[in-house]
This record gives sequence, structure tokens and C-alpha cells, in this order.
Amino acid sequence: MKRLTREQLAARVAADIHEGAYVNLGIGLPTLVGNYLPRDREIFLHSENGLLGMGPAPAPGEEDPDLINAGKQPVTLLTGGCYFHHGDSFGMMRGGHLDICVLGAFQVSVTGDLANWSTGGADAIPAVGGAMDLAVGAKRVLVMMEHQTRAGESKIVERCTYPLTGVGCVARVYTDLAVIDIVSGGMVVREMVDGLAFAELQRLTAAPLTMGMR
Amino acid sequence: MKRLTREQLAARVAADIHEGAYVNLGIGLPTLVGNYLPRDREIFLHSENGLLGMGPAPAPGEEDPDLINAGKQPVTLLTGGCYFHHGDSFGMMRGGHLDICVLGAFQVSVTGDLANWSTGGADAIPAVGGAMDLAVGAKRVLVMMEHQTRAGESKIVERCTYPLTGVGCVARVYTDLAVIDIVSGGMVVREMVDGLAFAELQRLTAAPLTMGMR
Amino acid sequence: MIDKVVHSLAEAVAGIPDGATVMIGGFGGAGMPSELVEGLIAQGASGLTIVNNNAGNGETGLAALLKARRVKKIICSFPRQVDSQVFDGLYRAGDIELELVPQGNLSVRIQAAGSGLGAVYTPTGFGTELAAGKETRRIDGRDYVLEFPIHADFALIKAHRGDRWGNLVYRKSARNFGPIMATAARCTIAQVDAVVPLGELDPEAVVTPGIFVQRVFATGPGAAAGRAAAPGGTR
Amino acid sequence: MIDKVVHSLAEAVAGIPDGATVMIGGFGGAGMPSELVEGLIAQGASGLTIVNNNAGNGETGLAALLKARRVKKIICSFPRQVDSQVFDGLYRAGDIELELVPQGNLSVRIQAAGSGLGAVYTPTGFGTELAAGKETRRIDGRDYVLEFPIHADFALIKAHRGDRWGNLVYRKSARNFGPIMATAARCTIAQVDAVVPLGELDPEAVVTPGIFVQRVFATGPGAAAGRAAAPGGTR
Repeated sequence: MKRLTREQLAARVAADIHEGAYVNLGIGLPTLVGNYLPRDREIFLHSENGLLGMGPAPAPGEEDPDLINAGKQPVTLLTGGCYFHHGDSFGMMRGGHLDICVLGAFQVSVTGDLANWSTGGADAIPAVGGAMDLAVGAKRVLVMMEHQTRAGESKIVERCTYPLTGVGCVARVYTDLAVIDIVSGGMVVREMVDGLAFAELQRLTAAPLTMGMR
Repeated sequence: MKRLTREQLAARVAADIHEGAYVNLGIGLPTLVGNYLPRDREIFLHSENGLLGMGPAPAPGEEDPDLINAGKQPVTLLTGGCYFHHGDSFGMMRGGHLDICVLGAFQVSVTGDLANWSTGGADAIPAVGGAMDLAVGAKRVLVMMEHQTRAGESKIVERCTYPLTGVGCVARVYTDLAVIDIVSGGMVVREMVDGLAFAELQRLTAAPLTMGMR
Repeated sequence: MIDKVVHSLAEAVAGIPDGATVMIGGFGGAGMPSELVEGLIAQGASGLTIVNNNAGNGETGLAALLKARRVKKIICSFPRQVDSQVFDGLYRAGDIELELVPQGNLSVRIQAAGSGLGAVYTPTGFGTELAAGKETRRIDGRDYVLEFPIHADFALIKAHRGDRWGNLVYRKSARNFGPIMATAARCTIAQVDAVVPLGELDPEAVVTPGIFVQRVFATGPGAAAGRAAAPGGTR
Repeated sequence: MIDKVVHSLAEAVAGIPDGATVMIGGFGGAGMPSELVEGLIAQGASGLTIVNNNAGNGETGLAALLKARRVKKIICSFPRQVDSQVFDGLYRAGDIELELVPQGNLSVRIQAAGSGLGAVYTPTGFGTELAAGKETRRIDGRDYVLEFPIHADFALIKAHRGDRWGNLVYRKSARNFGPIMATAARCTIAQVDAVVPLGELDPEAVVTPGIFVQRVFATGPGAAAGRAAAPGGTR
């Protein structure tokens, strides 16, 4: 089997974002998805710091310190985009107006619990930002992550051992090995990378999977 | 004694509004106060329907149906005024940002309870508008009203018999007979119209008064 | 390409079912989406719950909707007006249900719905009959009433200008309830004086971002051609 | 005549006492009122509780305030950054108290303070350790956490343009926390790139009405003359 690269993973997620969707891409890996959105679809990117209709990074030399994304990187605004304050921005998020958010994760549980903000280390300085707001607010929470940690442990688990970001909030997980839906009955595999057998995927996953590929 | 006319009463209230005050004038009698604001003071009038820096009525023929006050009469906007939506407008009110509101009343109690929205009649159609929001929101709630009903009953009472607008909210009452402060100990008379004796004012008032005039 | 502009009044108000909760913008006549309300009357939905600051004026608009007996219940702050005779008659006859809400509580309940809050503690109305039976709580020495969100199926609002993404700007005090109602409805329909090309609205001055708007319908003179050319019409 | 414009940095930050709760606008560097924060450092107030999205970057601005040991507690959503070394050191040494709040709860608690709500039920954080010990409630099948307002004594914010009545407009994503913090403080101090004559800001596009602003201080090149002419200076 051949694991997806980060770029392939981003492209895979991007392919599922429909025209007209209002989307928030979390900081880190999910930001990559923006580079792979189909050019023939109008998709509205939201940034928690008060942008709707966020555009790509500016040309070198065109950066504006007043125009940044949630990761504090310089961005642009599309024609038709607009600005608003944090109260309105998080009202938009919490109020269920975003169709999709894409988040990274440390762990996702079989019931859709998400852990992505803290490793819980005693010495760690915690920082949560807008992750918890996105987890409860978006109509559909998509997670993209590597299937396993560098140490080879499954990031899909029966119960999260890291501190939770949100309870039962994840709809679908995209990993470098598979696309897995979380439904009321558990986790259903929708896609696997070429050459990967279901039994092998199950062996690499610390939660029971069901085969749901057509 | 000579009772104040409505216009004199409005002028008396207006004289107490300090420069720089943010003020909401309730519909009905309080609206008159706007005509008597000292011209040498910059005073900011708020209208619940989304105006700050409200100006006087427009010249005949200059009315704009999109620019009205809370009483739905045509108004203007001063240079430096601005518009906002109902959420922001009532946030401004509820959040304690208005220095003063002036309201009419059916009854005011000795503890500052206000009744000004409903006579409680079985057949009456109730309507409250923004009165309850102003009563709890403004830093200082001033009431202007006739001292007595047409039937000669005192509108200042020990306990309101009409449905309440707000509890313990009134700071001062301006009537056609007197100016009365409501303090923790009760009602203190600050001014009386010429020729009115305190004993006579007390006789016309269904709540105990204290003489507080210098 | 996303184009939220619809070209007939029938298309604008299509799909509003019997029994729906419909917010209608406006404070008195300012910001009242009169054409959309006419469209709703023609469309025929009944058993509606209407959320508006008032309960109709004169014989047109919301008053006409009431008169046509399409409204089961109205949630508002100020029904009684000099020309609210249609509502007054229905109310006295027991033919319409009224939920009277202080105007700021109406606003904050709409905002709570739009911004995903489960409930809010508001000081307004505490100790009055409009808070009778409601939960209260003393917080930091002050008394509050617990108020719950008002969600809507549809919001009909009026704005000044809109674009194909649904971005809106308003005009003067006609802004009033439009921006907050737009956030609280599953489907917000905005009538605008004119549709403008994308990018013509200043991104610093957009009041309602397009995310809150599903349909835009132009009523101004510039819109007549588009409407005439569109199939259908009002039914 | 009301003129909220102040002409020196010392005047802008005057009167902030030891132990005050001070909101500071900005998201990263965008909207950070750097001059006002420098003024606050020079002014000398200590034992402060700071409300900001972050906990300082690099060695200037909020980080410098922290380094000068003026801050007892910080309420923020995202302290840990690549260049938050000043905060990190104080935190690890136990020399600063941290209240970590999800960003949307931070926003809505500021808004609750500004709009007079006693508390709000928010879904964010339910079931997580950031809601540990907090009241929760199930409403309409969904779980919420009860969150209380964050009031401030002072707010230091940055806007783009302001006028003598305190009306403000912002620039792009530098708007962020400024407008909501302005509503939640007893005294809001805005630094602006330029003060403009009354009436130059479009009344339809004013983001912060002057009622929320007590002092306006221009930092742009056009303001230098006014500052030089004013008595005092920073101390």
C-alpha cells in the first residue's frame, strides 16, 4: 500500500467540498486544503478572526499586516468577501452557519469525540484558540490527520486519552490510509488507499471498523 | 400655585441633561424634551430603532421613510451620528451605556418601581416596546408625568397597582408640581412650583415625601 | 458560480410551508419587506407564526397577511398602534395568539438563535408580568430572567443593496431587525432596492455577510426587466 | 463641545490604577494597540488582569508588559505561540495566573458584559476540561455550559479612523476584538491611525459608535504635530 502524502490528503479533502460551501480550515495541516479547492467551484472560506471570502496568500511584497488568517499568516480577500468583528465571527461559527470545518487531531474516538488542542502534558502550556467553537459549531466537522502517530499508535481510538476538544462532533475522518465516516453505529470505512486490505486497516486502527465501501 | 404646562415640564427636564450625555427620550411626552435641550450643549440622542446622534424633525417635504424615531415619526441624523441594528441598539441600552432615559409613567412607587406600559384592563391590547429595556438599562431613569390623573388620583404611590415596567429603577420624577428624587430612604422633594406649600404637595401625593429643598 | 439572486416574487417566497415560523423585518414601515409579504400572501402558506416588532399597520403588508387569516400566532413587542385595527380585531375575537416580548428581549432571543446560544439571562422584564413563570437568577447582586432563543424557518427582510453572494447593506433606520433576523432563520430572503455587481459593496461596510442570506430579490426600478423576463410570477 | 481626542500618550492612558482589569485588542499583531501598551508600561500600573486573545509575542507590546511584571493574571484563548517566550517563562515559573477560555466563549463573555446579560449558555467547551466545574444544562437536546460576562475597567484598542465623538472604523482583519471590547469596558481608549473631522465617517459604516469610546489618540504621521504641541508626554 501507499500512504497519501500531506498534499494528497489535502487534495482528497478538498475534492469533497461542494460549490457554495462555507468552510473554515483549521490552522496547521487543514490550511493546506485551500491550495487544492477545485477552481471551478465558488467556495467561501471563513477565518475566525473576521473574514469571509478569504483568498490565497498575497504575492511576495503585497503582504498587509492587517490582513491575516487564524494562523496569523498574510492572506487576501476575494472580491465579494467582507470583514466583521470577533463577536460576529464566533456567532457565525457557534450558530451553525458554517457548512464544513476541517480540523487536525491528536485523536478521534469511535463516537466522534475529538482531541486536538492539548496533549495534557504537565509542563505543556495550553492553548485552545477557536478549536472548541469550530467543533461544536460547524454543520459538518471533518478531521484530517495521519492514521498513526510517529510511534505507530492509532490516532483513531475507542476513547480519547488526550483532553477533549468536543464531544461526538466529528462526522468524517480523512487519514493517509482511509476515509472513515462516524455514524451512530460506529465507524464505517468509505475508502482505502490502493493496496490496503480491510483487515490490515483494522489492525492499524484501535477501534472497530465496518466496511462500507461500495 | 401654577402647574407646569407640558412644555414647561419638558424644558425643566431638558435643563438637567448635561453636555455629552447619551440620552433616550421615550415615546409620547418625553419626546418633547428634545425641543428644549440647551443649544450650547452637545447631547447625543439615542433611538431604540438604531440611531445615535438623532437630530430634530426634518423640514416639511424632507421626510425620509427610512429615517424615523421610536415613535415612528420622521427625524434627521446629526453630523457625526450613525446607524446600527436592533441587536446592537438594545445591547447599548441593556449594557448600561445610556446615561439618561426619560420615560412617561402611569405610576411610580416610593421604591422607584415604574408602571408605564399597561393599564391592565381586561380588554386592553398590551404593547411594551422598549420600555422595559430602558427601565433596566439606562444609568439614570427619569420619569416625567402629570402629578395626578385626570380623575385627581396621585400617580406617585406606595405600591403600583398597574402592571410593572421595572422594579426599583426610577431615580427622579418630574411632575407638573414638583421634582422628586427617589433615594434608598424614600422620596425627597427637590423643587416645587411657585406658590405650592409642602403640606399641599404631600396631600396630593399618595406616598410619604421628605422635604429636601435647599 | 453561486448566484442567490431570484427573478420572481414567486421564486423568492417559494417553499414556505404551512405552519412555518417566519420572521419579518421592519420597525413600523421602515425596513418592512412589503413586496415579500405580498408574495407570501399570494403564495398561500397558512398557520404561520410571525415574528415582527409590530403586528401590522393599516390594511396592507403584515396587516393584510393577518386579515387573510394566515397567521396563527404573532411574537412581537408592540402590537397596539393607532392603525393596528386588523390585529386588534383578531385578538379581541380570540382568533390570534400573541406572545408579547420586550423589544430588547425579542432582539436578544433572535441573536441567541443566530449565534448558537442555548439561553441568556437578561435583566429586562424582571419582576413584571412578562416574566411571570420564567426562571430567574440573581447574579452579582442583580436579578435576571432566563430567556430562550427564537429560531425561524424563514426570514423576510428588506435591505438597500445586495449582491449575488447575498451580502447586504441597509439604509438608515430601515436596518433595524434585518441583520439579526438574517442570522436566526434557516432560509433568509432579502428584498433589495437593487442588486449590484460583486465587489461593489465595500467589504468594510457590509452589514450582513452573504452566509446569512439564501435568496436576494430586487424590487427597485432596475429590477423590473429581470422580473418580467423570468418565468412564473406570483400565484 | 464634546472632544474625546487626547493629545499625548500619557493623557491617553492616565488613570489606569494598579489591579485594574484591562482588555487589549488585537489578534496576533493585527489590531494590537502597540502605542497604548507602550504607554501603559510607561504609566506604571501593576497587578493588572489582562484580557487578550494571546499572551504576547516577541519582546515588545504585551510581552514587554508581562516582562515588566505588571500582569497578575491573563485571560486569553491562545497563549502558546512560537514567540511567546516571555509568557511561557512566567507561566512555568508560576509567576502569572492563566485563565484559558475558548476564543468564542471569550468573545461572547465580552459581548455579554457589553450588552448587559447576566450569563449565557454556550455549547462551546461542553464535556471538556475547560468547562470543568461549570454549570451545564441540556436545552432542546443539546448540552450547554453557563458562562459569565467579562467586564473590564479599561479597554485599549486600535482602530483605523476616529472622530471627536469617538466613532471608529477599523481596517481589514485588524477589526477583530476591538468593537466588542469597546462595549465591555468602563473606559475605552482607542488609538487610531488618524482623527478625521466629524461627519467624515459614513454613518452607515461606523463600526463602533462613539458611545462606547471615551478617549481617542492618533498615532499616525498626521497626529505628530498635535502630540508635540500637547503638554506632558509619557512618564
